[in-house]
Amino acid sequence: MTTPLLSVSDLCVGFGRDPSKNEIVKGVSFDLAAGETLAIVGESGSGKSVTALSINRLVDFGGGRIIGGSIDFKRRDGSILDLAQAGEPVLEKIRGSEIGMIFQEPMTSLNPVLTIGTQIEESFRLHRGLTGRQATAAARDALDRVRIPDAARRLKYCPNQLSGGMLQRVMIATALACNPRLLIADEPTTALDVTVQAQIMALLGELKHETGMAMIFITHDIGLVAGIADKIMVMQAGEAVEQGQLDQVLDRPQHSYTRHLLSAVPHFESGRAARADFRREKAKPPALTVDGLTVRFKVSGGLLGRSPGSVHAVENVGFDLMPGETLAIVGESGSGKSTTARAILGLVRPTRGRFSAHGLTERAGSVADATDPATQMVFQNPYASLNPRLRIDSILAEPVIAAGGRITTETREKMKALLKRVGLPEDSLERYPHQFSGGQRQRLCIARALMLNPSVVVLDEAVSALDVSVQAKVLELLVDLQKEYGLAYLFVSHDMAVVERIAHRIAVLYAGQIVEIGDAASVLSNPQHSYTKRLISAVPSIDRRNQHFELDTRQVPSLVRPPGFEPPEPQWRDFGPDHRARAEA
Amino acid sequence: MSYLTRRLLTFPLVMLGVSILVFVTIRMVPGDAITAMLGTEAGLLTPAQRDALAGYFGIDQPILVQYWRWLAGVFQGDLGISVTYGRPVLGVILERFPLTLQLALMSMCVALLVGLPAGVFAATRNEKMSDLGVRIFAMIGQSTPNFVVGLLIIYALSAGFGILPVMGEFTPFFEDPLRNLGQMILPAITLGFAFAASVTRISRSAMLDVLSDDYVRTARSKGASKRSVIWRHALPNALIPVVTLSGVEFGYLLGGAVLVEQIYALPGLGRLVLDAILQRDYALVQGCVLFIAFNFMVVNLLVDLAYAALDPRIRLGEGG
Amino acid sequence: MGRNFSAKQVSGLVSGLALAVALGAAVAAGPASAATLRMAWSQDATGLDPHKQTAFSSIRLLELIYEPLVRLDKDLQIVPAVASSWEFSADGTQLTFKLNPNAKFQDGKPVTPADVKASFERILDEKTAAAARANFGSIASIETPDQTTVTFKLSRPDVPLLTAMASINAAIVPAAEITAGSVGTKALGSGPFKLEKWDPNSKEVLTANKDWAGGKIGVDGIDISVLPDETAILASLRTKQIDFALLNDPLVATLVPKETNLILNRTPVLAYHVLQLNPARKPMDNLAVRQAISCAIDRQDVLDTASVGEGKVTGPLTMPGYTTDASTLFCYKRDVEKAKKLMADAGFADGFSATVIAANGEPATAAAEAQVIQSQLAEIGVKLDIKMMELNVYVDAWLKGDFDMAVALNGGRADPYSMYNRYWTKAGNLQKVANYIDDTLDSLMQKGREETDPAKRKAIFADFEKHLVEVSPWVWLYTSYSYTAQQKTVQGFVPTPEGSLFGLSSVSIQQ
Amino acid sequence: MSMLRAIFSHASGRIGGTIVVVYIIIALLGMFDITPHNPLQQFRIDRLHAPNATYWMGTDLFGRDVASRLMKGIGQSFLVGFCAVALATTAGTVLGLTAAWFGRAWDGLVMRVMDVLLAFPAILLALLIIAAAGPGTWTSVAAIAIVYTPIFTRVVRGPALSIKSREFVDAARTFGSSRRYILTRHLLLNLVAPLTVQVTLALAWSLLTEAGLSFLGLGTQPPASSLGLMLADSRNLMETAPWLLIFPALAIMISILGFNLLGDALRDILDPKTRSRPA
Repeated sequence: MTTPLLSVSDLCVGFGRDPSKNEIVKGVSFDLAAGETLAIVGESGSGKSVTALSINRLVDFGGGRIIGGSIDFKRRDGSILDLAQAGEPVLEKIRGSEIGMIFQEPMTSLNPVLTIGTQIEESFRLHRGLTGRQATAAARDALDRVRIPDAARRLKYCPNQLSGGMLQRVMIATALACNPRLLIADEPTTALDVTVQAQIMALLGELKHETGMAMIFITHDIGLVAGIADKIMVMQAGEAVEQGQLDQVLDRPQHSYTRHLLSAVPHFESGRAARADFRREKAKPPALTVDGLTVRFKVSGGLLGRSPGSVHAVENVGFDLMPGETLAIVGESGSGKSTTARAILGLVRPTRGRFSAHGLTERAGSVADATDPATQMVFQNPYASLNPRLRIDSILAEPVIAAGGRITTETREKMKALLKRVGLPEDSLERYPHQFSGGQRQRLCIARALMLNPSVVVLDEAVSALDVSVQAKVLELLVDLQKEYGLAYLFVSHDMAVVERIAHRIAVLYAGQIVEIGDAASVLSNPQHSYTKRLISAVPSIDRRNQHFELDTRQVPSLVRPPGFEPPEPQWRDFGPDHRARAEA
Repeated sequence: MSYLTRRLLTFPLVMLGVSILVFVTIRMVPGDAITAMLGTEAGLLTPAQRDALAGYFGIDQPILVQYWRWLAGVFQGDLGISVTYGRPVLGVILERFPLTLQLALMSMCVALLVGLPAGVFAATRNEKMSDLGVRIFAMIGQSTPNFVVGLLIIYALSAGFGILPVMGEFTPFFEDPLRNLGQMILPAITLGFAFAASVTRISRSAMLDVLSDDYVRTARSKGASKRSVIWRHALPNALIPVVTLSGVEFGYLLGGAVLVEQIYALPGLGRLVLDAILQRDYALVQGCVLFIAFNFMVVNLLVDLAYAALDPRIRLGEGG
Repeated sequence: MGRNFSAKQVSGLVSGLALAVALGAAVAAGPASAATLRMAWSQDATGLDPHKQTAFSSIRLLELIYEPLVRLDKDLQIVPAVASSWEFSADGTQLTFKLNPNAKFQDGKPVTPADVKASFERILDEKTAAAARANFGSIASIETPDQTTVTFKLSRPDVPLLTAMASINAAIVPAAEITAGSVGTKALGSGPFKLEKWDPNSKEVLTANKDWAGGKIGVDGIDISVLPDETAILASLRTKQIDFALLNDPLVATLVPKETNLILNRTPVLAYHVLQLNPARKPMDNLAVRQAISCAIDRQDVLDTASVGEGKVTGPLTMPGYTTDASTLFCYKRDVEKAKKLMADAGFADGFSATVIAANGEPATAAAEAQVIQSQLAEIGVKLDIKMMELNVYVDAWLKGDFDMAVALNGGRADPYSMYNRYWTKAGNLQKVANYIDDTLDSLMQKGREETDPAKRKAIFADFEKHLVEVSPWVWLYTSYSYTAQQKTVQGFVPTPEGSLFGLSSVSIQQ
Repeated sequence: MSMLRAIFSHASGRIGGTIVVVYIIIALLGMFDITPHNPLQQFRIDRLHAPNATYWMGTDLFGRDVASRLMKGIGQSFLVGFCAVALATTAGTVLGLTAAWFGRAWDGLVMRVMDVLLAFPAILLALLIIAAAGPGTWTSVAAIAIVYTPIFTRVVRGPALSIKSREFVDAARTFGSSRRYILTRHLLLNLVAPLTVQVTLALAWSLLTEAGLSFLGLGTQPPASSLGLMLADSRNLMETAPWLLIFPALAIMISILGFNLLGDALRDILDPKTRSRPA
């Protein structure tokens, strides 16, 4: 076996003034042959990103120091160089030309004030000495290579004019401009929608074959690597707990943590893992019925010009929700799922739509005008949904005060009970939000939502900002609470694996309209509408190994309609007792 | 460009507000043009003489009539006649404005030439002693009242070196550059020094923010050198808050630096307005304040446009 | 590491640049043309109409451009100006002037009796609102019998009329200018200098009036620049940027003698520093209280502290020929015991509180005087609260008599009557500011007005002064100096007690 | 208090903090007349003495001890500064918050009025107010407060708009919390960071403005002393008695330096906490 392209042995990296006291990466070793792809899997805080950043020494700029071990890299001319000891001038030659890198947040990883063209040309200028028209031509070819349509025009665009998926393609084009021998991809698709993620993975797969480059792919989603990686390394708390060939690690995991990642963490099993613990009795009144919900935002046409129309964010959505039942609303960004949730909660003023909770309070406009305690909401970002300046006891007390109640010892007892119920210590009452982890904070939000014993809880992407294993525990908690209090959940999410774990019924939303709705197991195992099929096929899963994703670069359709536009009446086709899909033209 | 049209709409509203504010406050100040001209001798005037003078100064009409007549004039670009100069107000202002304009421009150059490099230098050496040193040096500039700096400079130069900036009359740059610079360089440094301190602080904190952004990390991953990261990627983004600050500060300077003009005996806009107030030359005070407010609004608008030019996110509307 | 601007380089660059250019300034600031006198003052004229302007700074400019019929010399004797001779009729009701035949206006036209008649009619016309009108009440009619004589018919004998005519407020302007109404805008007089350019609060350019009737002028012209800050004026003198300067603040003036190449001219002036009490306000209506205040104030100490001793303690009459030995006046030697007794008699044993107003920087020593008086009066229980006001706010309050006490610098006149008739006569225009009158004062003023014999006049006004200080409506403090500073190369400047700059007409610059 | 420990661990915070604390002690001593000599007493025989054993910083034109007057002056300047900034902060916060919360009409009106006040040349506005209302400590406070209110309104309105769109405010809305509750507990509490930084900077500016006003004769009334007034009075005595200019100038410079350094430290301490967490 020829010497490996990259051989890392006993790498130690520390941060802060005294790095040895604050070690993040504790003695990691691995090899990478030319053209081979290594996936590094681990949760946040496991040191996987720091390991990646230390290979091309970008960690030095982030306040980190390599305090031990070596990184032997075979350069294009065959010489071996220990990157850990290399000086800055040499590193500047290697970065970009021999080691490329792409990052997690495409929206912020490109310089907002420079055009796409200039930023790509920079790589050519730095390493190939191309300038002027030659550089522009090279940049255009780089964009063609990542399948971006009409590349010439896009060169003059600024980053804020492109979508997340498109920007990530530009990042890839920039990184691969000088055909580096190694590409480091640090969670490149985490911030993207599942269908867009599928396209990026497909693109990376194809480029790997075309250029024969080696790749280090960092992710927290073990399902994602099945399609692309040759070898896997699992990291936990700064150490590489397991390492080996793809099939060997996935089928015969040795380390307990790897087994935990494979089993406990939700993986999409196309409907086989759907919940079956609920029977819908038609008799009881639904906890929540929504009928003809429409939300439109007028687009301002400038001072004099007539307005070009309005954005039809949500178009004639209707469903009902039984007590104790979970309805999941699934869709990608821009599908209107959050707007629907917010409209139900009265945070957004709907244009049309009738709501009722418990079949009693029949109201046009918004169901939960602010004072209805029956419907509560849990938000996506645990860090932003708790006021950083208030103590936990005043945070929990807020709903009671808002509903006109007073804080008595009885309410404090309730708070303590709820905290215990969601698995938090009683003394949390005196602490501040920044003293809790993401998962703990989301439990606090759930406790806050339950203070007024609601019947319906709307969860808007409630777990997507959490770490994988924490996600599993919170879902378990939600299910237990549902059974104990008979809560009805409206669960909004884009993550099919999570939806499969918690939903009884699923509604798929596309461009503001429900395209398919029905029992979870049948929708997932036997999707009818073309979009649902595309959505399910794009979900990565462990058992689909080295699968070839087909590429399509379709964009999310624009939702702007001319004024006075009314969509045609939907015709539905039924596929079973509780499963119907919109007829397609 | 609805943003621009909305801004232009507010222009007349604010100018109207300023005109009412100046019209009322100047008349609330005791003493009028008559006491200003005659001082205690005004006591010798007989009622008939006083009314004649009030007519001459145009302060005998009820306040609303005076305001309406003045406002009508303003719309035709006639800001009224200055009593102390015996000439149209606009002419007097335009004679004194070149000095204030040049002083403002020179101070801004001093500020940017000193402040920007110092700020960038401090940001790249963050938290080391030299960073604190530069910041304290900059802060001293901002901590001393500019008239004290002016006094000290004049005293030091005249007593120590026996030389002095040219004082009193203003010679425009194109007529006699050496004499003009001799008169303007020291006041510009006096004003520019404090201005430089705030530019240093703003550019330092802006650079620190920008250097921690993702796209700087991307640039490094492409193999860009430390210097090109700073000049090609970081600075264009860090310039945005600096442009805003210097724009607003420049707007203030166009109002004339009353104290520095007093000390260096520069016949600028600041002293013009101050003397007009002391001599209760109502038309001149109103004209000057309107002119200064107009400049301030125009400069702010230019700053917003520069903001949009520098940052495509603003120009093309929010987000992709 | 790339080369960046280090802080040391940056500051080095800036100071180097400043020094180089400033040096350049010194070169550029060399004398322009040899014979032009470069002058500076801190307060600029506020207008060009000689009949309307009364401000001290305006008079200084206008007395170089216009000329009255007669003028006062350095001993305040009346000397010829436009008129070459003059005489009162026997009964004192007629005043005749003979005009200087070759007196010409600056546009070459001769000065005729018609111009004199038109000028005085303009002053007497109420529409002109000429402040000096009050001094010419006694003029009944003006006749111009021939090309060189003007006769004023008076309603009653009025000796001070002649001194009043020596003021620039009685300047002779061309009749044509009066009819054209351009007296205030175009400065056309018969004085030694012509006004070429005036940029208010910034610069004046004067050129010598070649065919001036008063004789040869030593310089080609005068460039006056307005430097509001007097330390800047001193600095300009020191660096030879200007040849001549007018100074107000004694603190700055006393620095001039320290410079080898500078001369300081110090001339006592008629204007008097005074603490005006307001007899219309309790408890100042009580004579004993006013006298107590007068005795409690140490006038010499106020002079030494506020004006660093630059001046002389005087009684109300400050003009030569009428001044008396101040120590003979009531309580001019401080007597705190007597003051306390007077306060007790008036029933104010434990004192009272009052406010004193003063104008900011006008005079420059106002704030200092107020603070010294405050600490002196505190010794007899009078608690003073000082209110410093912007000049015009002060003048407005002063004219309305809206104050308990006021620190003031009031103008002096060559003649006692025209100096005080406005305050201490029953028909005085400023009675509502003085707020005190009694028959003795009024009758002495009228007698002094009509008395033509100088010796008798002096006796009358001496009694007037003695009585005024006794009833003490005001506490007269001291008179200070008017200062002008000049380079050694400037010769022939003669200052006058009125602080006039007319002496510049005979000044010359030695190369 | 954790805040104090944070300030004194920060490089510029240490220097700035000590300076401000020392000044506050001096100001308090000055206010309660614990000074080497009576600041108002005129020892006229000792007029214009250079700094010596009895008079540490020399005497002024009236023989008053400059050191005592400086302590009293710092008290006076700080009093004017604190009151003006407190007034401007309250007014600015109320206007900024309500403008951000109610938006449209009220927001438009408030911001236009603020534009008018900002467009008006600051020192002239203060001059007109003081000339009209008569000089004195409280008119100076009012004048400086009016000049700074627009700046505070903008400093509050910006962040208030961004906090208003944060999720914990949405959460509060879904409970139906009252408007007053949301404005005070959610918006106001989170504005503490930008406000504290702005307050320290405004204190520095107010000292400069007070000095400017005194230079024009419109600030504190004699015989009381403020840093600005002592500077202004020393102008013409600069050559004969330089100590009259040097000590007040140093006092102003160091105090403003202290405030600026403290402001910088507070910005570093308060802002990163909200900025670094992935909002």
